[in-house]
Amino acid sequence: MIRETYVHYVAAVYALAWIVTLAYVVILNSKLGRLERELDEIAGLLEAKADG
Amino acid sequence: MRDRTTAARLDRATCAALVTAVLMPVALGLIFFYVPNDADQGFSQRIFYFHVPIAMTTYALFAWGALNAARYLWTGDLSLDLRSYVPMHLGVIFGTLTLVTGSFWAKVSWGTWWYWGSTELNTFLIIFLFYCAYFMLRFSVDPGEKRARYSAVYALLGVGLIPISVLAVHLGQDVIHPITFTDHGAQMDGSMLFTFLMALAAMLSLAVAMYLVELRGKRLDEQVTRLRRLAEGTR
Amino acid sequence: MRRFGERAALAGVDLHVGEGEFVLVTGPNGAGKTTLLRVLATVLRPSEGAVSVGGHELPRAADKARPRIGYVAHGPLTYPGLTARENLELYAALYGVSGDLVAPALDRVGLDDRGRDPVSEFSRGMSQRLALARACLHGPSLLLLDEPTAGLDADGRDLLREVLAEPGRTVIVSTHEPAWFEGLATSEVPIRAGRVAA
Amino acid sequence: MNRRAFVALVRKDLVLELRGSEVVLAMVTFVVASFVLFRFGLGGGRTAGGTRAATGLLWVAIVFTAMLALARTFAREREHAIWDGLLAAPIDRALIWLARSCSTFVFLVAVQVVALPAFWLFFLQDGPAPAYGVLVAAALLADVGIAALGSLVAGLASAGRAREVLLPVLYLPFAIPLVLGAVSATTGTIPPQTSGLHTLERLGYLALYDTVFVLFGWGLFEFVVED
Repeated sequence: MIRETYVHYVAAVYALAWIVTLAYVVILNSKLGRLERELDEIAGLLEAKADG
Repeated sequence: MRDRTTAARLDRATCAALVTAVLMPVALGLIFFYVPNDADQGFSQRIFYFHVPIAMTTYALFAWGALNAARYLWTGDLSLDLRSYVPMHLGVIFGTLTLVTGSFWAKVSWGTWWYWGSTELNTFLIIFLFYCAYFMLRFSVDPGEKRARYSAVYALLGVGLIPISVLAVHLGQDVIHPITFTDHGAQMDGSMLFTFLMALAAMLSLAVAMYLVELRGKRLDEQVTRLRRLAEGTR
Repeated sequence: MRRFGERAALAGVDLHVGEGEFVLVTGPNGAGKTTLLRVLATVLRPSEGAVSVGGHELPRAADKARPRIGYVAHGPLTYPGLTARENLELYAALYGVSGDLVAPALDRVGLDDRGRDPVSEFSRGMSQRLALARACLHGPSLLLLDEPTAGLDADGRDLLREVLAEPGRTVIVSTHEPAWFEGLATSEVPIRAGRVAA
Repeated sequence: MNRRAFVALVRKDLVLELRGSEVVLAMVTFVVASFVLFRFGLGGGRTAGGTRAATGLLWVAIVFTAMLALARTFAREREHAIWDGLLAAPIDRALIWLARSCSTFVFLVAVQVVALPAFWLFFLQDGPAPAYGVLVAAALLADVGIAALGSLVAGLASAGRAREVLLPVLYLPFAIPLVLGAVSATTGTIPPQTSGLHTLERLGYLALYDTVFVLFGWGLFEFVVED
């Protein structure tokens, strides 16, 4: 069994680890974006309430 | 009024991320440049330095989730429910990573995509199925005190399942994989062990950083929903 | 205080019922009457706040409070597959009282001739009477009734009045027809949206 | 331990089952039907691994049949809203779990009294057969584990929305190590059998499995029962 040909598998494993972490950061980032939009919305509601 | 605990957690989350940022490159450097090739498997044995730490981190996350679940049942403090759910959630992410890297590891070591002879892989499969079931339960009960209680009970059942599965897989080896194949243990000399421990430390600190960040995200979610309810004037 | 998910079913109900009182709890549907009764019956655990029955603080000393509480819920809480007698024998065992209390209990609610029939054949009124017999089987000092008059026929109501008139018992009734309890009730507590309305 | 209440609860389950069998008959038909399916699926069972594979399938059938019983575990209490009656009674909530586990155990054994001879008829008549004593012992030990854990998981599943789907998902991860141990114990006794110690170890494992999940059931059920 020639072992060396498996180099790309090693690379795949480490790449995968990074991809998962990156994906995680991206998902969290989109959550923060959603939260910001919601907060703006709520701020709008409160202002409307204050004026009304 | 700035809530002091979130400020403190902010620092902890940042410093956990910083520790990871330091440890990870060091570990990678060691894995690829410092540690010698494994006598038996040569270069590709280096998958080991990521696959096993990820698996260990998964178990650590599940244990952490179960611990918080037990504390929740004992104290009834609802914030513990979140601190039990987030590690479980991360555990499944790391678990998926373990299974995938595990199949790579099997391909490298034994030439098949899934090596039934390896007790670790099989045990991990059972535990992984269990935690998918945990999420099924969590999604089928409405949020609230009852969901927290039921999730905690099931998380604790996992604590019973892990040793039982390890034992079952060992005992059932003759059934799972008739030709017994001695698993070569991790005979690691000094440099390998050091690299392995560094990789493990890096992986664990990554998990802690992700845990703290996600926890903060979930807390923001709750505060935003509460704000929304107040803004819309519904009690 | 009892919370279901995000909604507070009961918020800030402070109520003191003395020994021997007969309290009517009134209010629209969904006001939290049933939740209040279930918390008092030690079936529901309060999310916040303190509840104590007969001096026993719930939920810690619930097991001391339970033998003294009789609870009539919306449903009869009986197994349709079992006969009336078997249902009461089961509850006699659960409450640790002797089995010979079953016959007089059935007699008391006028079901002595139907003891052998499965509850699945009972009409709503008869099931309600069986529930009354079940709740009083172990001689509770506190009786909780959730809309007991619903589904009762004329003599069923007379029977209910007789049982409720028995002295030496504290009674809390959730009802939509407070007038019917004229002469029995000592006080009335209206509840709106989980709060004691002024 | 409130024996009288416990006996009354178990008797109630058995009487209700005797009167209108909801569970046992369904399980018997299910398990015999699955044997027929396996028999045809295995192509006459004469293949090399015949008896060994068949024994493995027996355990799969037992575990899946048990799910029928677990799905109906708290069905009556839920459908007729009787929970409040049991919760208001002055008994330890774990007693409800213990009584339910025992009645489920009785149902499982009742089904296996029919299923094991049927299994012998279908698969073991002429080929090499596992030791029957070990088969029965393993079945009883497995039933204890299934009943104890199953009652707790059934309580959990009854809370969710899609409870018919939820129960198998919550229960199966726990069935895997059980089947592993049971299959290993019983196939070990098929000639050329392994040492007696091999079988004893596995039966001991099943006993450990039971102990662990009886303890978990006893400890955790009170958290499951309140809504």
